[in-house]
Amino acid sequence: LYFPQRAYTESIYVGQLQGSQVLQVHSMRETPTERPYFTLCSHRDTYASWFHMDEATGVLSMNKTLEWSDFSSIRDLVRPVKDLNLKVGVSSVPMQKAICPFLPTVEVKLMFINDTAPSCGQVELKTLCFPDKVSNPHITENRMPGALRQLRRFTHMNICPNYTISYAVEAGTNQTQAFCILQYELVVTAPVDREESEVYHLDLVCMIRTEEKLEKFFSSLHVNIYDEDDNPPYMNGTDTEDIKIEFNRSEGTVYGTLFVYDRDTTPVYPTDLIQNKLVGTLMTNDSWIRNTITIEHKFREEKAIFGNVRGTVHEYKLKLSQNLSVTERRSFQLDYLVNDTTFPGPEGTVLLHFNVTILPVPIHFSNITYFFTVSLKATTYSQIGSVCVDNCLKFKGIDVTYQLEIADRNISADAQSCYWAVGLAQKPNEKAGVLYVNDTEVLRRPQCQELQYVVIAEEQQNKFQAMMQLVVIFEGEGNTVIRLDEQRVLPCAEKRQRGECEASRGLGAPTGRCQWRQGRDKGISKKYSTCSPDLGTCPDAYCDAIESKNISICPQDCSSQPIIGGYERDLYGIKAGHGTCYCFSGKCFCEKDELEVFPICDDVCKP
Amino acid sequence: SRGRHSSRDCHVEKREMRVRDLGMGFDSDEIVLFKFCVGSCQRSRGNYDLALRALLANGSLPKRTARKVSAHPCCRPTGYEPVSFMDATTTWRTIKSLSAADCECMG
Amino acid sequence: SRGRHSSRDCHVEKREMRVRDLGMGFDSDEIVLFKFCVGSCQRSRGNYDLALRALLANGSLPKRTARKVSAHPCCRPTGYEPVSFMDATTTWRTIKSLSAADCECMG
Amino acid sequence: PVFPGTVDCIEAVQECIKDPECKRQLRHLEYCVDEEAVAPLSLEGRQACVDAQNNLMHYQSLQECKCQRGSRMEQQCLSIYWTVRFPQGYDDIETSPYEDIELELVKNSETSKLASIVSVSSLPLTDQNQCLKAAQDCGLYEKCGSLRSEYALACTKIIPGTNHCNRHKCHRALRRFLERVPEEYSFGVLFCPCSDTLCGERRRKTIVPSCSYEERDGQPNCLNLESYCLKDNLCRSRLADFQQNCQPSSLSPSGCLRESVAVCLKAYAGLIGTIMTPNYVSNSSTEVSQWCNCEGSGNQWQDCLRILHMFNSNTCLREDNLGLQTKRIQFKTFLCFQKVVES
Repeated sequence: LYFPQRAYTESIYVGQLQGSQVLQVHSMRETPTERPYFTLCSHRDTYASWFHMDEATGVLSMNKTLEWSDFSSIRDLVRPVKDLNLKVGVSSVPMQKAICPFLPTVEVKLMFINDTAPSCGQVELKTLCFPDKVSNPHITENRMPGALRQLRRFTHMNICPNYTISYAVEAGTNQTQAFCILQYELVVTAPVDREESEVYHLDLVCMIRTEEKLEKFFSSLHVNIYDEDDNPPYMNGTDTEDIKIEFNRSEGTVYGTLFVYDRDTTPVYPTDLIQNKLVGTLMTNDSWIRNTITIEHKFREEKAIFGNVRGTVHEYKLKLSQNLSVTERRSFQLDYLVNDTTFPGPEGTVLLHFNVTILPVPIHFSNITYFFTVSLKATTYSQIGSVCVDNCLKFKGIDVTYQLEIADRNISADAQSCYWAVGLAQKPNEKAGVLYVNDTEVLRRPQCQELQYVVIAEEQQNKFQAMMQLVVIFEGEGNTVIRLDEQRVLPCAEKRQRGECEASRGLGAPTGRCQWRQGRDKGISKKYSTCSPDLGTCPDAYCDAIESKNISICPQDCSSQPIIGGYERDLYGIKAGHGTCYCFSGKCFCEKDELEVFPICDDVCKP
Repeated sequence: SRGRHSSRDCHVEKREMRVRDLGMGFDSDEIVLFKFCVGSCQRSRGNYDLALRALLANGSLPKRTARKVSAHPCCRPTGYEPVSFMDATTTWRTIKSLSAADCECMG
Repeated sequence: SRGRHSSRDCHVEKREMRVRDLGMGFDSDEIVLFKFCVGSCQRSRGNYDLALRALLANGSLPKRTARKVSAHPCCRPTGYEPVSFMDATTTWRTIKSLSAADCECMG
Repeated sequence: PVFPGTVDCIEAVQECIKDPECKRQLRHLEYCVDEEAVAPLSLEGRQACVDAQNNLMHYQSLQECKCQRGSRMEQQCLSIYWTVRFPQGYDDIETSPYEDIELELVKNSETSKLASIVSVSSLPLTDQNQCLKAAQDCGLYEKCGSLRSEYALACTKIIPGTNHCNRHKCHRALRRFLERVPEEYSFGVLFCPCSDTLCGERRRKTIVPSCSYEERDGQPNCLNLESYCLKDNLCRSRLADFQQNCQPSSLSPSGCLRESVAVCLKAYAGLIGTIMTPNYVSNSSTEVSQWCNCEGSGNQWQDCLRILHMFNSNTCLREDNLGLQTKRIQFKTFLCFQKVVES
């Protein structure tokens, strides 16, 4: 049994006679033998006792005549209309009130009007036919025929006793004649299929024959059709997807998509509801596959493709549940059985096929030797270049680390000390290694100005290694020429003007000199003015492997301290700034560099 | 530090300022109530200040140094308040520690 | 209060001063080492100071008020040291909290 | 303390526990609430709770006690209010636990001294963007400016190591702003009328949607959203308050069952900073809605649409009702009128 309506509303007046009918509650049958027994469940409120519920017909009637004092006895806001909220329960067996909390119930909201019913002359005729607000009923598809609504307004039937009121229903153009009117009740005459139409738009016609004439009034009614799982899942077009896995081997990556369609709806609420849930099973006993691969399932509601009736589109993707080794090489077909658990028929399943090819990834340098040239003026932490095995930028889930070693181990200790000149740094999860100037002192010695290294790339999971020769040549005028006082290397970011910036030797400056970037914008801009060791890498809104070694190299990218002035920041550094941005050991300012504010009369000129 | 007098010697004053005029490059027509500290802190001075005044008066300090000397405690905020507003692109912005919550003679 | 930079921004400097020249009326020819704080505290400024600078720059503050406003933290002693000496009548004298023990940007 | 004539639930409980029988039944209901929060009650357990509730029927002050929005003891008061009505489903959520807003508004008008609040800024104000003007007025009234900064900071601050805000702190700060700042200002920034999209965007972003309700992975189903709300006493109370005070009515000129629109606007504002935080849907209309949709509602599609339509097709929340600014004088007059009637 189910109620074809969420709630019932009706207005009642002072003077409503004892025994008079107020409204009729209906319940739809799920099986031919069912019979509804109705009961009034609201014993909480004092006014509940004013009403009587007919167990068999569901007709709510008055136990007493409503008096003026009844209206004032209701504790509610000071208003001309007070709401009386009742609850009606239904059961397929006769019952007592006590089990009400365990029954399906429907709300009955009666608007008790602090006045007597309008006289026949005063009343608006249409209100004899229809209430002000017409709520829309619902029936479940494929169910028994039956009455779902009483069209007469019991509380208004005696206002004009000499008038005769009758009803008719006109179905919408393309909809079957599933509905008719029998003794003032709207009846569904045959099971309906939601997948054909989710809602029936009925035009109710009410005819009132007065002493002089016949009046007609119209009201539209939308009967919503509730869904049940009466459709199996199906595929449209291909049930096979070819998948190639190569460089992207990280856990969580998804590949390919197969679509499964279902004309039924799939409710997402309440979350534990199992209606129309598709459950999938990997059709393999291969433990490697079961440990490595899962199928990701998502679904969404669609209307257009199902003839403007809500249905469900399911998406299935192949997903890695762990990182794949670079050596893994494998081809297989993976079948996945999708089962509509609540569909009664045998055809409630579809089989998906994923043709999977996994290619190995070589860890390899295509060139034997790589050459880098660096100015002798370069200061410590200047970036020389980056080293990376083939295709490394495409890698995901492949962790390769890089190491720098002296090519010829047998050279003298003195010669070995030259090799302090160059270092290699790599941030976790970064794909390349970055070469940088590690020590400028040794570069004063001519024999240290061409260095041969070996770069070893090691893939962490299987410890595969690849090697390449690296030659770093330092050229140009050395630091010996620069005046002693200029030898000191300072953080470029401290400089606030072009002149002092370009005149200083900055930490991490490949040319030895800091570089000035002049901003042009008025407000807060990504192109703020600033002094940088290398405008190619700083500021670039990324705190790279070298910059993160020392906050003084590029605080514009790496500082996490509060910034004073107008700025924008993502996680670190200064994404945008106002005027000139400059920093002192990580604390940064962004401000316009106008002339100093008019001289504040500071301490010297105190009386 | 020296005894504190948060009175005429050092107190909070308020000024309406358009965000645009705060000089920080934010493009917003909103107005904020900027609270700042005003006070000479003369009453909070100590022996140190008297000696320092004498030193400054005898002109033996170079001007560059003299300009960087505070000859009395300074009236400064003891705490700050953030100010939030929407800029011209209706993005919420917050300037931390902008306005003075309270003032005191410091140092 | 604001982060402190006891460096170029604010540090201790020393000057030999004759007690007589301290300007406190002591009659003594002894010489003391007077330690005082020097620094612009520019690096310790915050948003408050930027806004204050803008307010001062737009000239909307009366001069009398503007003069009593510190537009940056001030470099002041964090602690003091007393100084003792014998005056011309060979009486021991002590001036409390005369010299700066250490300096910091305050406020 | 709630308005004279209405019993506060906290006082009602103190009265109840002086009566051993009342105390026993009330403790039983509290036990029922705690048990239900852990796992659904058994049939027998639920029946015992129904009996306990019935036995408390004749303790009138318990049945009719109310709470005061934004008061220090609000949470405890609401907990009592809903405990007395347990088990759920026995009382719909259209009766508000809060004392009637109309009375509260009048009481507030005394404390907020409406006439003196609007301080005119000495700076030349942009004339057409009413929401900017409301923000400027707020900025000039210290309490409004600081509480506005407080919620903006709470709602825009990203939790270190994550890429999202702390929604709980954001909600708490939003509620503090709405409960402590006089409505003259808070309604000013919330319901300012707009004639262009820039103003509309400012109005939409006033409650920091990116943190106060938006989700990165799309909208939840409205039924789900409402179910979370009903499990939270505060949200449930503010929703009940909204449903009671924003009942649409085609018969009344304002489109609202309650004569005064301000009553509905206050109840609407009461939802801001809860799980069901409503907001404007775009910068070009005053249409408001919830951050949810009815996809995947199955057979509860109508119930889901009902939740949505409470906001996006509610005649009580119509164009001119939300454009409070134009009604500002009327809003103030309404309140001043109340005061004249009082004195």
